[in-house]
Amino acid sequence: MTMETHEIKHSTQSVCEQPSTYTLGPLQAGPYCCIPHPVIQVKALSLFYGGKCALDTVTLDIYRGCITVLIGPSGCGKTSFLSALNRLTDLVPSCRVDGTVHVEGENIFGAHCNLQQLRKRIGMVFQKPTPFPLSIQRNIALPLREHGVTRQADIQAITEQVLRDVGLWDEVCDRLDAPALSLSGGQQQRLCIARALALNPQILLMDEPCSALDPIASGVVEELINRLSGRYTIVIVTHNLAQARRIANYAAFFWVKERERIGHLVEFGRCQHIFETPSDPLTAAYVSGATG
Amino acid sequence: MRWMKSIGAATIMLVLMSLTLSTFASSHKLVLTGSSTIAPLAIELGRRFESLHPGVRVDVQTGGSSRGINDTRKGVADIGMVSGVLKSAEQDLQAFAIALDGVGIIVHASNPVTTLTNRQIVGIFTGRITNWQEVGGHDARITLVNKAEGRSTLESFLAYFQLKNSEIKSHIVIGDNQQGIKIVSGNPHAIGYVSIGAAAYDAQRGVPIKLLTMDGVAATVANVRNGTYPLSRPLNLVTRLPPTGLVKQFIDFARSKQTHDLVEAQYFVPVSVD
Amino acid sequence: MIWWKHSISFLSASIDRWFSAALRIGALLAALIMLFILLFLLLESWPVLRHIALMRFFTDEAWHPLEDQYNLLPMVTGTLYASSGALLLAIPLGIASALFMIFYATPRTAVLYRRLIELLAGIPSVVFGFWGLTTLVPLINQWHPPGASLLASILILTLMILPTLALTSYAALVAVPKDYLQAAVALGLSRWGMIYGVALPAARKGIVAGILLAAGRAIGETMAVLMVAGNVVQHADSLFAPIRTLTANIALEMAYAMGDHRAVLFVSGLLLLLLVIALTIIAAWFGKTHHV
Amino acid sequence: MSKLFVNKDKMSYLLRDLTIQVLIYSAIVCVSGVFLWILFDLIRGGSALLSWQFLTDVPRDAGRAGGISSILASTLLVLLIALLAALPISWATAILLTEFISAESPFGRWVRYSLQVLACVPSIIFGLFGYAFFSLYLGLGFSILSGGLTLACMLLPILVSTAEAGLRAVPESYRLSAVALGMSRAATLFHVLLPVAAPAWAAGLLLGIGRAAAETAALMFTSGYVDRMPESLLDSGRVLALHIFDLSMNVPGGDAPAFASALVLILLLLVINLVAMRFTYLWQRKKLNAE
Repeated sequence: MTMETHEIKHSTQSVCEQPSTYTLGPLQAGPYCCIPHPVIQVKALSLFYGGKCALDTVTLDIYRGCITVLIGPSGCGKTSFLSALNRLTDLVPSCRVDGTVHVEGENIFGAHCNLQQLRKRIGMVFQKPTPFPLSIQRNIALPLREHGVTRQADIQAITEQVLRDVGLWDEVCDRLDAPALSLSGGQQQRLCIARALALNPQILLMDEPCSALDPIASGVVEELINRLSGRYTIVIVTHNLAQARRIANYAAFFWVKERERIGHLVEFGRCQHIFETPSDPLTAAYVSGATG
Repeated sequence: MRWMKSIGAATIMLVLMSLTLSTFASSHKLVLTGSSTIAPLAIELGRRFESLHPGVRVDVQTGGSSRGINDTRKGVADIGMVSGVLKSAEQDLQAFAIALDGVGIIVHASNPVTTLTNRQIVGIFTGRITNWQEVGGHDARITLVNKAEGRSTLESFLAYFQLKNSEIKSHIVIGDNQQGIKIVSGNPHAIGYVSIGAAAYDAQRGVPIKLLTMDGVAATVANVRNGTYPLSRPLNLVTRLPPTGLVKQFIDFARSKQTHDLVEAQYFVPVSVD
Repeated sequence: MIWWKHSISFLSASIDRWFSAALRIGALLAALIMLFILLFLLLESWPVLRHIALMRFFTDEAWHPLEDQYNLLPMVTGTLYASSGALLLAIPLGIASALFMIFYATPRTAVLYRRLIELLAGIPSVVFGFWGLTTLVPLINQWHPPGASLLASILILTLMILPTLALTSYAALVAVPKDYLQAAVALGLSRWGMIYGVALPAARKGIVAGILLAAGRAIGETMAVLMVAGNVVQHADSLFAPIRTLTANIALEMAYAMGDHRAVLFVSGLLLLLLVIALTIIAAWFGKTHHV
Repeated sequence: MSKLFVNKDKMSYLLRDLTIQVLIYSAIVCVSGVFLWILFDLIRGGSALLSWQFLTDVPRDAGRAGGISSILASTLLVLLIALLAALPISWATAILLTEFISAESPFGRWVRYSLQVLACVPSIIFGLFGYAFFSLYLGLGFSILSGGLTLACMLLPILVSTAEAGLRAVPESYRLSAVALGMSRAATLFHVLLPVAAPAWAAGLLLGIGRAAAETAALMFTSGYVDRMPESLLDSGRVLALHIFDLSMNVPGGDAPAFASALVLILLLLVINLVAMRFTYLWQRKKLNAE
């Protein structure tokens, strides 16, 4: 198990003051990503729903500390691809997965993979904010307890820290016992990000985290994602091309074949390359807004 | 998880409680089931028996004589209550008569008819006579109340009039005596037959019913006692094995002189063994 | 160093396994009860099924178990007459009640009426039977003796299933999306046009489910019918004729039945069960094929 | 302009709508009239006898005199046994069916189908089963225990289906995000799903209690007729609904106490409703805000 050898240090102070072991740059400095070290290696990944192919042989690497955006039209398998990375596909009974996904060298579809550990290492944020119908405090405390953090003082410290990280602390510090559902949509989404951060993951998967929010809340979340890059490896699905261009280091363009409805990866590369000098005409047409 | 704990604790406590209670209770309980004719008497007997033997509990359930036989055979009841002589198929049981009772025809108290001949009764129950006018009453349709199949009162009645149940054209079918009394008391044109004891007991308490004179013999306790009333039968307590212990004590008590007042209060005729 | 004092993930995975096993035992028990009941009904009625031809339950002259005559048919027809009569009365009244609460009444009256219906849904059937015995039967008796009759049992069953029908129809109609109704009104449909053309078809599945539920209850009801039906075994030739239902037959004779008589009562229980299972199958079929 | 659209059918449409409205209103008047009549009858017949003493006295003279304290005690004990036996099994089944195994698996399908059939078994058949199985085979006799267990069998399908519906109504996103946070299924269930599903479960519980308290046929042969104060769970005890049945069928002059008992039963059901609703509300609030 990589987890045991890979001792993660977590400080109770603000993240920016004392970066963790593999943080590559200060959070405020914006994206800093130049060491292409693959943390997730996807090889020939195919997804089938009830025998029908939904995503065809995808191979790509996700680099540590970088933001990778997945773009493409609806139904091209971006979200399926994302949920295969932390094996949420297990929840769909009819879903079958071919190929391998290595996280830090370990095949997550292998027989000995500890799912709960895996999902602790790979946090996920959904399209619609999904806080539990509990208090704000308890939303963060619950998964922590589940992963063995039981001291009240520790929980409080971590809660405060992650809420500060997502910029929510000042807004809610006086009403931590209020129901999480009483927050606004943007606040709820940031709470969900904080909840994922509380487990100190290496990787964050985000499935259109801004699309259910109004433009202002969306902007706040986007800025937050920007700040988190470097410290975390982020994979994000978005339909907002402008946003993708603003935040991404790497971009993967998915497309769906008209007739068979099978999604596949068209092009993967540095953000600039995909958006400015795409090598595939499909990509060029999509990012210029001509199709999709 | 606190609520789970409390539910768990409650379950355990309840199980323990029931265990202790049941071991405490089981040896001192007598269960009597059967004839609805005997049940009111058995309840009174049980009450007095309990007062004489502290710590003993006597539970009485009705349901008909056949139930008494059934339950006794299966061991669900300690003692069965059976009205009427045991049939040949029931000779495996031990019967102990505790009283005599008659089966009487009852009508509503406001019904002008006071006596019926055997022919008239057969006519009414087989559906040949359908209006009270034909037997000297008001102009009204007769509502016939019959007992359900398997009731011993029904069997005594059928045997005496030599009828088959399939010949009876009833309008209402009832189970217990009290149900018959209740229906007749609520319907001025109804006719039925029940235990004389039950009918006399309720009539005396103001329930609007009356017992008809049958073929010239009034349905009274006195006539049952002196044997002139033709339709009478013994009331029995039955057991599967020869009685011992508490069961024997209860049966002996029920047949002793000290309970005659109870038997007579129910308008039955006591039978004595000692 | 708060994070991994100990890993409880392994522990919680095994908790899941134990928990699931415990749940399986519970579910097994629940499912076994049905088998138990069926098995035991068969076991108890076996002696009589072995030496009495099945047809005799329908071709014997009458029901006189002590004279070896076992015709169950009058009780089957009694059950069917009483429950179908009750349904015939209760369905229009129930649907009318639901329509009234949604489309006709002012909000205040609707709430008041619903409270009344809910109160009545909570009244035990034995109380309805008791009321029928003390009020309804004497009334019918004055009109046409003996009073205890098919009519009385139909009326009592109607009262009993009416609240169920009204409440299920209400729930089904409330669930019809408001958009449909608004669209109908916008098209200039009259109130009844909207109800008949849009609301009722959209709610049909729920209403039919409610009707089948009510039918099951009407067929299975014992005590209320026992109290007012007169319990004479015969084919009813008029509404004023007393009848006996299958359930009443069991309740009336079970306590003291012996030998073949007892076994035949179990056969009638079996028959009742089959009748009701047939109804469920119809319901399932209806649910599958006739949805809107 | 509008004249274009006034055709001669307009009048007949109006007439039709009016007729139907009249029909519906008369149905409502009919229904509420009859029901108010019943309620009025019950209240008039029962209120005279209803008093504190009626609730605390034991029945005397076959129920004509005295009160119903022992009947109430038996009723509550039977209910308690039934719920204690039925709740763990049915809730376990519901959780298994929704959270742990797929609805399409053979086991799940089998359990579900059995419960569907069980749900439509008439109560008298439960009575037969309980009498032969609990009273005779298991040797519990006519007792509160065998009555309660029989009722438990009867309650299973109601409790399972309501609990299942409650769990299914919980948004899938809660499960997804809980899984994404690496939480175990058991923890997800207890901390996230159950608080959300609690009102539905409570509603099912209420429905079950209502059905159980009103049940007569299933208890006739199992918990029996004895109207005395039960001393142990192996004693026979007459429940309230059976008491009403017995008073009205078998006891001449028993109408007045039957009315009063019916009134008590209805009030009891109302109170159970209100208390349980309040309880759920509080529990849910506590769960939402605690720690």
